[in-house]
Amino acid sequence: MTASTTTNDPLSVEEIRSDFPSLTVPMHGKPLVYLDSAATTLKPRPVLETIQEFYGHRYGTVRRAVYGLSEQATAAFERTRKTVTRFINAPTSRSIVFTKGTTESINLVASSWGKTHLRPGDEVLISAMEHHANIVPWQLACEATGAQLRILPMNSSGELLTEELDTLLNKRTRLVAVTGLSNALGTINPIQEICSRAHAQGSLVLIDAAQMAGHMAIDVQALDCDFLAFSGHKVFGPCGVGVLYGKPEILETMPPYQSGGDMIREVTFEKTTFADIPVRFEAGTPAIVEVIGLGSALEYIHSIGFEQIGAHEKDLLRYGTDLLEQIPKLRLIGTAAHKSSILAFILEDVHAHDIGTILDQAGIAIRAGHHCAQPTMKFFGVAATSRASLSIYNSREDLDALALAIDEVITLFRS
Amino acid sequence: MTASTTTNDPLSVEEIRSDFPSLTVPMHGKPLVYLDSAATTLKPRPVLETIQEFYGHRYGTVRRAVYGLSEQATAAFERTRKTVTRFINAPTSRSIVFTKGTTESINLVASSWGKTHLRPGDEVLISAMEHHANIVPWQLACEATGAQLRILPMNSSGELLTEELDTLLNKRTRLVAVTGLSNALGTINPIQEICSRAHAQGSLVLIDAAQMAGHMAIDVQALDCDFLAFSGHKVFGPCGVGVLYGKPEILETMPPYQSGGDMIREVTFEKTTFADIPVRFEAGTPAIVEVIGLGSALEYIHSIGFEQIGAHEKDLLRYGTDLLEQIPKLRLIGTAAHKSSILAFILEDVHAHDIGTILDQAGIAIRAGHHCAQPTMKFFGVAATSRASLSIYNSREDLDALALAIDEVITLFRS
Amino acid sequence: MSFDLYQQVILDHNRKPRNCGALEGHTHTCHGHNPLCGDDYTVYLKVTNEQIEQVTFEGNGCAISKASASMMTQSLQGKNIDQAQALFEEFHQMVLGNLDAESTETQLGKLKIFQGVRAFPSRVKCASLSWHAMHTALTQKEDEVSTE
Amino acid sequence: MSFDLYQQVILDHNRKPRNCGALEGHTHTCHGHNPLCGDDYTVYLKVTNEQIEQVTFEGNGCAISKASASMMTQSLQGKNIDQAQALFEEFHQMVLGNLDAESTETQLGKLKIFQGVRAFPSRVKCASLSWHAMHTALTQKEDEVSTE
Ligand SMILES: Cc1ncc(COP(=O)(O)O)c(C=O)c1O
Ligand SMILES: Cc1ncc(COP(=O)(O)O)c(C=O)c1O
Repeated sequence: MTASTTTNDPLSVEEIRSDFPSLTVPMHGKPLVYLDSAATTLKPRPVLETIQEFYGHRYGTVRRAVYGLSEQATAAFERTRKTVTRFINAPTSRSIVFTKGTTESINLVASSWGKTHLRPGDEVLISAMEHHANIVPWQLACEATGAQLRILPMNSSGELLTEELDTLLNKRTRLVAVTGLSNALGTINPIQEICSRAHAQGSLVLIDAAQMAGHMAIDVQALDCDFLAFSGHKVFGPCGVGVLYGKPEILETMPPYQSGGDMIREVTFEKTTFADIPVRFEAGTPAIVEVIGLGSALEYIHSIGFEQIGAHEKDLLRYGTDLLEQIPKLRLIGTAAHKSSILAFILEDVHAHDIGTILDQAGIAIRAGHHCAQPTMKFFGVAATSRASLSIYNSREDLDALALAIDEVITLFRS
Repeated sequence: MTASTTTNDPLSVEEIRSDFPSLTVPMHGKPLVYLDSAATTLKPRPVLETIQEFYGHRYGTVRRAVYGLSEQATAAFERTRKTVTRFINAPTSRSIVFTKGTTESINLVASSWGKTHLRPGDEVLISAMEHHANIVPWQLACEATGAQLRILPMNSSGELLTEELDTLLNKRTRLVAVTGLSNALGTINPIQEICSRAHAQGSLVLIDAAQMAGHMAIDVQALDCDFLAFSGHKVFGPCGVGVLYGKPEILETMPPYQSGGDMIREVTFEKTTFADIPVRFEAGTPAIVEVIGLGSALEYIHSIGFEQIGAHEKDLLRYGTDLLEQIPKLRLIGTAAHKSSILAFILEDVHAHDIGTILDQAGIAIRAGHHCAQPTMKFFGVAATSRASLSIYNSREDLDALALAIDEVITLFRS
Repeated sequence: MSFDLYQQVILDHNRKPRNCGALEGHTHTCHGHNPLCGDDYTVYLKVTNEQIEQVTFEGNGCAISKASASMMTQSLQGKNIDQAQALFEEFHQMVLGNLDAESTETQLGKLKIFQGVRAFPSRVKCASLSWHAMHTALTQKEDEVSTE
Repeated sequence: MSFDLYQQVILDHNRKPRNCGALEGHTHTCHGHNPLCGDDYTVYLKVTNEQIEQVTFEGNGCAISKASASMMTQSLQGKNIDQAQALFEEFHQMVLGNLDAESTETQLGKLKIFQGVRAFPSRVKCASLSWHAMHTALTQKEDEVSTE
C-alpha cells in the first residue's frame, strides 16, 4: 500500500480488495484495473461462498415442499427478504418483491400499475438523464394507455432543473420516474425534494436505484417514495435477481404481472384467484440461490457501512477528477456539484471505443459507449463517452493507471 | 453398489452420484434420498465449478463493453446459446431467447404473441394436465383478448384423449399449449401428433418442456413445434435462467416483451426502435453466469446421453412402480402407458403432507401437494398427492428406502 | 420412525376426531382453507352471553390439521370469548416458536403437544388453520379465512 | 502501449481519411450505422458498366471504422462489382477470424492490416461497417444498414 491510498481514506482498500478474487486475475498480462462497476460489480468472497454452499450442499426448492432441504432454502430465501427490508428501511417485508433485475422491476410497475392506473391525458414524468430501462417501459406504457411522457430537463453539468417542476408537475402527473444516481453522469439527484413535490401534486414516485444502491444508504420511508428498484449484480450480488420495493397499499391494488406457479391462490380452468403481495408478483420458481446470494451481498455492504464507502468513493472521485482535469483535450461529461463514483469523459479526436480497446490492453476495464442512455448522449452532443466507474475495491493507484493510460492514448493518436 | 442397481442398468449410478455433492450431505442424520427432481434438480460438479469460476475469476458484463473480461463473458454467454441450439436441434441460435424460466418463457409468448395475435372468438387449447404456468398465462391472455380457453381432456390413467382433437381443433384454434411430460402424473404426451394435427388446422403449438428437457431428447425441427420452453434449474443448471425457443419467422413478428437496455436499437424520447431477435426479448442485464452455467449443465447431460438416461430412468420407474403397487391402500395417480420418471400416489387415510413430513425425517425428500396442477388434482378427486420424481442420480436403493418408509407410515397411522 | 410431531394423541384425534360435524343453531362460523395442501375446515360456535357453549368442526386435511381442530373444540368448551381469543394467541405463538410452552405459564394444557410443529415451518399452518377460523369467526370480520 | 490493432497506417488513415466527402453523381449509396457505438457512415459509389469508377465515404466513428472506410475506398478504385463483392467477402471473413490472410492467397493486400481486429470481437463491426454499407449499396437491397 502506498501513501496515496491511505491519505484521507478511512477504508482499508487492501483489505477490501483481498475479498475480491477477480482482482487477482491478470488481464492481458497486466494487473486488472476494474473500472466498470456501474455496469456490474465484482463479487466478494462471502457471496461466492454462499452461492457455492447453497448450490453444492444446501440446494432445494422454496415455498412448496415439506422436507428439510426445502424448508431451509425457504428460510434462507425469506431471510433475504428481511435483509432487503432492513437495507432500504422498508416498512414491511411484504413490500419487497424479488424480480430478475431493475429492468424487470420497472417493467413490472409500468405494466401492472401503469396499464391499470394510467388514462388518456395523464402524464408520466421522467428525467432527461434516465437509463433506457427507465425510459422505454414508460414510452410503451404511455403508448398503450394514451398517457403523455414528459421530460424533466437538465443543465450542461448534468443537474436536473428542478425549477421546471413548477410547470411539469401538475394535476395530470400520475408518476415521476427518476434515477437516484445517473449511470452516465454520476449525478446524485434530489430525490427527496422530487418525492415531496410530486406527492404534493398527488403523483407517485418511482426511484431507479440501480446505481444508488451500491453507493449510498437508502431509506424508503424517509424518502416516502412509492416504488424503488435495484439489481443484485450491481451491489456485489449475483446476476438474475433484483428488487422492487412498493408501498404495500399500492402493491395491493396492482394485478399480477407474470402468472404461473406460486403466485396463485387457487386455479380452476374457469377462474384463478391470486396470492397476496409480494408473492402475487413472483410467478414461477424464483432465482433461489441468487436471492440468497443477494442477502450475503447486502450483509457484506452492511459490514463495511455506507459511511465508509461514501468517504472512500468521495476521495477517489476527487482524486480522479483532479487527475483527469489535468489532461488536455479531455472533457468530463457530468460535472454536477452532487456527484458520485462516476468519471465519464470524451477525448478530442479519439473515439471512446478506441480508448476502451487501448486501455483494455493495459489491463484497464472502462466502459465506452452510450451507457444505455442515448438521450443523455444526444443532449451532450456526443455519440459515446468513456466511463470509469468506481467502487469500494478501487484505489488511487487505479486512477493513476487510468490517467497514465489516457496520456499514452493521446500520444499514440498524436504521433 | 449392490446387485439391484446394476441389473438392466447401463448407467453407472455411483459415478453419476459422485458428481453431485448435495448427495453426500445427510438429512436429519440420514443419507439424503432426493426424490424431488421434478421440482428442481441437484447440481453436478461441472456446473458448480463453472459458476464459481465465472463469478470468482472471469466475471464481467456481456454485450456492451470492449474490454477483455466482458468480451470473454459475452463469448461464453453466446456459446451457451449455441449449446442450447444444439441441445434442442433448433435451426439457428437466433431462435433461442434466454428468460428466467419456463414460467417467464410462457408469459412472454402469452403476452407478446398472444396479445397481438389473439382476437375475440379465437381459441387457445391447453390440456387437462397442465402446470399452472401453462394455464394461468393463457387464461389472462384470453381474458385480455376475448379468446376462448379450451381444454383437451384426459382419461383416468392420465392420458390425453387425442380423439377429442377432432372437434377441439378447428379453424378458430390459434394455439395449442401442451406439456411434453406432466409434472404431476409423469405422462409423456404425443406432442408429435398434436403438432401435426394442430398445424393441419393452421394452429401454432407451444410445448412446455420444463419436465421433458431433463429426461428425453428434444428435436424442435423434427417436432416442428412453434414455441418450446424450459427452465435451467430443472436440467441440472442454475436458477434464474430459462429458454424460450421460437421459430425465427414467428419471433420476428412479435413485439418486445420487457423493455430497457440491450433490447433496443435506438432510443430517443420521441421514438424507440427495437433490436433484432433474439435480443429484442432480452431486456436488461441478463443472468450472465447462470446462462453460462446452463451451458455446462447441458454439456453434462450430453456427456451422459439421453439414451443412457432414458434406460436408467425407465428401469427405475418400472422398479419403483412394482414396489409401490405392492403396498396396500396405495393408489398410483398417473398410470399412462407412456410414462417417465414420476411416481405420484395417495395413501388411503394418510394425507400427503403427513407422508411428506414423516419421510423427510427418514432423509427422504418427496413432494406433497398439488404440484401447481390443481385442475389435475381436482380431476383425480384428490386435494394433494405425494410425488417421488426421479433423475439420473437416483438408484434402486432410493426406491427401496421410499417403499420401506411408506410401510412405516402406514404402520404408524394404523397403530 | 415415530418422532415428536406424530404422537399417539395426535394420531388418535386424527383417526377419531371429536366434535366433528356441522352445528345446528351456531352463532358464529368460519370456513378455513389452505389451498396449498387442500386442508379445508369449517368451525362452528354456539355462543351465549360471551360464553362458548358448543364448538364443532367439519372438513378434511392432514393429521396435524385434523387433530388440531379436534383438540381445539375440546379445549374451547366452556370458555368465554376473551379466554378463547387469549388461547388462540398462546397457541399461535407456540406453533410459531415465539412462546415456549414448556417454560411458560399458559392455558394450553394438552395443546402443548403441538409445540413440536414449530420445527416444521411448512406445517405450522396446518396446526393453526382451524384456530384461525375460530378466531375469525369470533371476531366476525369475515366468514372465510385462507392460509398459504 | 501500441499494439497490433492501432498501427501507424490505421492511425494515419484515421487522421487523414482518403476519399472523404459526398460523391456527386453517384450511382449507388448506402448509409451504415452502429447505434451501439455511434459509428455512422455513408458510402457512395459511381459505377459504369459494372466498373467502379469512384468511391467515397462520409461520416464519423472510431479510428478503426474510419481507417477501414478510408482504406476500402482506395482498394475498390477500379474494381468491378464482382471483384468488389469478392473483396468484401474476403475482408469480412478475415475480420471474423474465418480466413487467415497471412497464409491464404487473397486480394486483400494492405487491408490485411485489419486482421488484428479478429482478436477484438466487439470491434469487428467497426472494421466492417463501411464494407457492409458498400456491399449493400451494390446489392441494392436497401439504402440503410445497421450493425450492432
Ligand atoms: C440507472 C440504471 N437503471 C437501470 C439499469 C438496468 O439494470 P439491469 O440491467 O440490472 O436491469 C441500470 C444498469 O444497467 C442503470 O445503471
Ligand atoms: C410442466 C411444468 N411447467 C412449468 C413449470 C414452471 O417452471 P419454472 O417454475 O421453472 O418457471 C414446471 C415446474 O415448476 C413444470 O413442471
